[in-house]
Amino acid sequence: MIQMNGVRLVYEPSGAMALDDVDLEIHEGEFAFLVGPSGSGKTSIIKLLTGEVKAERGEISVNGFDLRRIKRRKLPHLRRTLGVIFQDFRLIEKMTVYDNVAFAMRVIGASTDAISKRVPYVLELVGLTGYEKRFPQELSGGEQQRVAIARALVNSPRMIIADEPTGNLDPVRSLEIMLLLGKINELGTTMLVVTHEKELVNAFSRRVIAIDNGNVVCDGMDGYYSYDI
Amino acid sequence: MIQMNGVRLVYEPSGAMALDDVDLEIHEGEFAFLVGPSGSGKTSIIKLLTGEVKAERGEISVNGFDLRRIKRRKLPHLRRTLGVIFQDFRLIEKMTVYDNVAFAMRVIGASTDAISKRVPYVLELVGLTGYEKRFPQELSGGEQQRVAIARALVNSPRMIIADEPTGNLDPVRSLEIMLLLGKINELGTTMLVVTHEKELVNAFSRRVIAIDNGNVVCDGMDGYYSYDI
Amino acid sequence: MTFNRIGYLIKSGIAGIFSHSLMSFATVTIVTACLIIMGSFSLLLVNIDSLIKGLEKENDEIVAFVNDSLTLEEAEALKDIISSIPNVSGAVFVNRETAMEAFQSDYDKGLFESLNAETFRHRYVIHLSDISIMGETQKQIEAVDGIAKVNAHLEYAKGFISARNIISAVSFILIGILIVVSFFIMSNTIKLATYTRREEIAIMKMVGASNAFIRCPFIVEGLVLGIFGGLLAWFAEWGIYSLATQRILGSAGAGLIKVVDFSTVSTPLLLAFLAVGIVVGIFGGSSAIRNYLKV
Amino acid sequence: MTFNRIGYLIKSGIAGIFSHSLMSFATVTIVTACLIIMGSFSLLLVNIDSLIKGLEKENDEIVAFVNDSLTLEEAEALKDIISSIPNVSGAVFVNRETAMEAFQSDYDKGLFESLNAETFRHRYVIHLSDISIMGETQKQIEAVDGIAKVNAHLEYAKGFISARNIISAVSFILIGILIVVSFFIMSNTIKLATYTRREEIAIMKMVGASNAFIRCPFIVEGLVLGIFGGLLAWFAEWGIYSLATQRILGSAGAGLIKVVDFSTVSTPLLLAFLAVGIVVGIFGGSSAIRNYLKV
Ligand SMILES: Nc1ncnc2c1ncn2[C@@H]1O[C@H](COP(=O)(O)OP(=O)(O)OP(=O)(O)O)[C@@H](O)[C@H]1O
Ligand SMILES: Nc1ncnc2c1ncn2[C@@H]1O[C@H](COP(=O)(O)OP(=O)(O)OP(=O)(O)O)[C@@H](O)[C@H]1O
Ligand SMILES: [Mg+2]
Ligand SMILES: [Mg+2]
Repeated sequence: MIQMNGVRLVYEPSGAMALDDVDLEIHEGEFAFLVGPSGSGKTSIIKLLTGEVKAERGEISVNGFDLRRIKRRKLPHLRRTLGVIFQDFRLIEKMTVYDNVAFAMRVIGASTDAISKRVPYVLELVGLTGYEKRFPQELSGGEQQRVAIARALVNSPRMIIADEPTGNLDPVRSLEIMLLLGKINELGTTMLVVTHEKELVNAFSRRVIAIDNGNVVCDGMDGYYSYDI
Repeated sequence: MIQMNGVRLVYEPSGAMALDDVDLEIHEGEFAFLVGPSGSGKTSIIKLLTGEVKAERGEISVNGFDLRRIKRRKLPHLRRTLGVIFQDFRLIEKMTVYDNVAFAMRVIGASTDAISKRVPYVLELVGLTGYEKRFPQELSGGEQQRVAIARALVNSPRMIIADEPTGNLDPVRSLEIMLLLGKINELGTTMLVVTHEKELVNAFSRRVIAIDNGNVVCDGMDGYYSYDI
Repeated sequence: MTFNRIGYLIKSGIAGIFSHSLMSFATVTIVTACLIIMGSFSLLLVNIDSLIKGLEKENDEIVAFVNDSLTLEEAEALKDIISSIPNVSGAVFVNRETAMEAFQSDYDKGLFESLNAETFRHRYVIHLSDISIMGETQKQIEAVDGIAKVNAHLEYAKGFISARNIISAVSFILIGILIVVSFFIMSNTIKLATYTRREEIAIMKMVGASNAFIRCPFIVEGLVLGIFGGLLAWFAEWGIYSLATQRILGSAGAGLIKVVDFSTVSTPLLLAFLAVGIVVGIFGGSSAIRNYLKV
Repeated sequence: MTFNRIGYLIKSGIAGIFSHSLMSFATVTIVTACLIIMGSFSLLLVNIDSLIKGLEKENDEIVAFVNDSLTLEEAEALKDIISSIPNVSGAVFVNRETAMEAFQSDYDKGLFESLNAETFRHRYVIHLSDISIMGETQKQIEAVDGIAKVNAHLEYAKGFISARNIISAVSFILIGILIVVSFFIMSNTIKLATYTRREEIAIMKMVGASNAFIRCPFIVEGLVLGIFGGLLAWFAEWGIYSLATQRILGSAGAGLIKVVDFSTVSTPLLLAFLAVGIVVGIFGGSSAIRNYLKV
C-alpha cells in the first residue's frame, strides 16, 4: 500500500525540482502503470518509496512504514517488503547471476535449502536457466534486465515496483514478463510498473497514472497510455 | 560501409557462442534496422564493428578498415569515423553533460570555437538544453540516453551505430529521435539501428535485418519487424 | 543469526578477497610493507640497546683505594663489607705490588723502573649492577671505614645515560612517526580499496541488507587480509634480518659487535605484527565502509 | 597537437585531481608519508654521521716522544718536519716539565711528588686529518730523525672505522628496504587509485581517443600530485625535525650532542623529495593506466 500526500522533491545541489505536490494512493493488491515522458519524475517517485531520497515536503507511507519518520536502521525492513526492478538494473558486478538473485534471499535470512530451491525456479521464470554462473558483464542488456526482474520476484514480496522492466526486451519477452507480473499481482502482490510501452499498457486495461513535469496529470482506471491528454 | 563474411564470435572464458557464421553487408548511406530477441547477438555485432571484441573467424571491414588486420593504435582512427550509441550509455561519470559530448570533439582535435558552437546545438536537438552542467547521475534514464545520442551525433560521423537508442524514452521522444536519425541518414550518414520498437520499425519501412541465436535469419527491404518468421 | 547465515557471511568475506584481487593484493602488500618498515626499525633499536648494555658492562669499573694505615689482612677483610653494598656486583682485591706491575706495563719498559711498590696502595676493582647510580654507590663505598678514596669514571656513566636518553628520545620520535604514518597509509589504502565497492554496498542496501549484514564480510575480509599481511611481513623480516646480520657480521667490525639472534625476538615480533594486522584489518575494514552504509 | 589541445589536456589533468578527490587525497598523503619515513631516516643518518665525525675529531690524538739525546731547541725544531707529514693537521710541542705536571695532576696530589722531570720526555701532541690511516702516519712520524717512539691509539681508530662500516652497512640495508618498500607502496596506491577509472578510460577509448590523448592528463595529474606530495613532505619534515631536535637538545645529553641544522640539509632534501615525487607521479600515473589502455 502506497500513500503520498503533497509530496515535493528537490534534488540538491542542482536544486532541480523533480516532483511538485504529488498525491497518490495505491491500494493493497492493486496493479498500476506509471507513465510519463522522459524526465517527468517516475524514477523519482520510486526513489522516494524505497527511501533512497527524502522528500522535502509531504507525507509518504509504504506498506505501513512512514517514510517521513522512519529511522535509518529500519529502512532495511521496509525494503524487504518490496521487490524493486531498477531502471539501471543495479546488479552486483562481482557476483554471479545466481548469487545476485540469492543475495536478496540471504538478506532476509532464508535457509540454504530454500535458496537452492527458489532461485533456479525464478531464473527459469525469466528464461535464464543455464546462465547461473555468468557474471552481469557477460550478459546481454536484456539478460541483465531479467536478472534484475528475478531478484525482485525471488522473495515473493508484498509489493513489486518495476522501473521500465521491459525497456531492453523484445516484444515477445516483454509481453511474457508483463503477463508474469499480472499473474503475480493476481496472487495478491501490489504492483507498480513504470513503462513506456504504449502497446502493453493499452492491452492490459489496468489503472494508469500519468505524470508530467513532476505532477500527476491523469489517473484513470480505463487504462490508456495517454499522458498527453 | 560494413562488410561481414562468415563471422563467428565466441566469448571467453565462458565459451558462449554469440555469433555463428554471420554474413552482412550495409552500404554507404544506407539505413538498416537490426532486430532480434534478447541475447540473439545484436550488441555483439556492434562490439565487433567497433573493435571492442575480436572475431574468432571471418572477415570484417568497417569504413574501409579491415578489422581482422587492424593495428591496435589504428583503432582510434576507425572509431572516429563512427558515432556509437551504447545500450548502456557509457557516459563518463565524472564529466558534465557538456563535457561528455565535447569530449568526442576534443578527441578529433576540434577547436574550442567549434566545440562551443556545436555542442549546445546538438544538445538542443535531443532536448537537453539547460542540462549542460549536470553530471550523468543527476539525470533520468531517458536523459542519460539522450546524452549518449548527442555524443554520437556531435562529430557528424560517416556512420552511426545505435544500440536501442530509444529503450528508455517515451513514445513521443522515441519517434522524434528516430525521425532525427532518419534525417541525418538522408544527409548521407550510414545508419545501423538496433531496436525492439516494433511500431517504429514498421512505420519506417526501411531495411530490416533480423538475427536470432547468432544467425541472420531474415534480411528484407520491405521493412517489417518480423524476426519470428 | 542462524548457523547458515554466519557461515555465509564468513564465506562471502573470504570470497571477497578473491573477487577483488587487485584490492586485496594491494592492501596486503601495503600492510606488509608498513610492518616491515616498523619491524626493521624496531629490530635495529633492539640491537642498539643490547649493544649499549654490552658497553656498559665493560665500563662499570670503580677503583677503591685502601687506606695506607691498614695491613694487608685488614685490607683484604674489607671485601665482605664492600660486596654487601647494594649495586656492587663484584669486588676484586688488588694488592700494591700487582697494581705497580700493571702500572709499569702500561708505560715504556724502564721508564718507571725505579718506582717503589710503597708508592701504590692496595685497592679494590669493583663492578656495578646499574651504572646510572654510580655516583651514589661511589659515596657509599667511600663511607666504608678503611677506604681512602674511590676513583669512578662518572663521566662514562653520564655518557652512557645521555646516550640512552638521546637514543630513546630519537626512537620515541621515529617510532611515533612510523606508527602514525603507517596507520595513515594502511587506512588510506583500505579506504581506496573499498571505494570501488561503494556501488556494491549501495545495491546491497537497496535490496534490504542491514548494516551488520554488509559489514560482517568486510570485517572477515579485513581480518584475513590483516593476518595474512602480518604473517607475510614476519617471514620477510626474518629473511631481511638474517641477510642483514650476515652482512654486518661479515663486515669489518665483526669482532666488535654482537647481534641479537632472530629467535629471541621472533615471537614478540610475530605477535606484534599479527596484532597490528588484525587491528588495522578489522578496524579499517569496518570503518572504511561506514561512509557508504548511509544509503 | 595544437595549442588548444595541449591546454585542454593540462586543464583536464588538473581537473582530474579535483574530480577524483578521494583518490588524489589518498595518493598525495601516501606519497607524503613514504617520503617522510625516508626523509626522517636520512636525517637521522646525517646526524649520526656528523656525530661520529665529531667524535673522531676528539680522538685523533697521537703522542710522539722526542729522543732524550736532543736538546730543547733541537726538539722544538722537529715541529716543521712533523707538520709537513701528510695527514698531520696539527702538532703541538709539550716539554718534559709541562708533561710531568699534567701527569701529576692526573693522580692524587703528592702520590708522585717525588718524580723528577727527567723521567719524562719532550713530546708532540699531533692531530690528524683522517684517522683511518693513523697506522701509516704513525710509521711516518716514527721515521723522523729524533723521534724515539710514537704512541697512537690505533684501537680507537679501528673502533671508529668499524663503527662507520657497520653503520653504513645497516644504513645501506635499511635505506634499501625503505626505498623498495616506499616505491612499492606508492605504485600500488596509484594502481588502486587508477583502478576506479578503468571504466572512464575504456569509454574514452571507445569514443576514439588515442592512448597519448588519454595518458597525457594522467601524467599531468601524477606530476602535480607528485610535486604536491614532495612539497608537503618537505614542510612536514621541517616541522618534525625541528620538534625532534628541540626535544633532544632539551634532554639529558644536551651538552654531548650536536645536531645538524635543518637549513644545511633543506635544499638537498627538497630536491630529493621533489625528484622522487615527480618520478613516482609521472611513472606511476602513466604505467598504472597502461593495462587499461588495451581496449
Ligand atoms: N540526482 C539528481 N540530481 C538532480 N536532478 C535529478 C537527479 N535525478 C533526477 N533528476 C532530475 O529530476 C527529473 C526527474 O527525474 P526522474 O529520474 O524521476 O525521471 P523519469 O520520469 O524516471 O525519466 P525517465 O523516463 O527518463 O527515466 C529529471 O528532470 C532529472 O533531470
Ligand atoms: N562478455 C560476455 N561473455 C560471455 N557471454 C556473453 C558476453 N557478452 C554477451 N554474451 C552472450 O552472448 C549472447 C549475445 O549477446 P548480445 O549482447 O549480443 O545480445 P543482444 O542481441 O544485444 O541482446 P539484448 O537485446 O538483450 O541486448 C548472449 O547470450 C549473451 O549472454
Ligand atoms: Mg526513470
Ligand atoms: Mg544488446
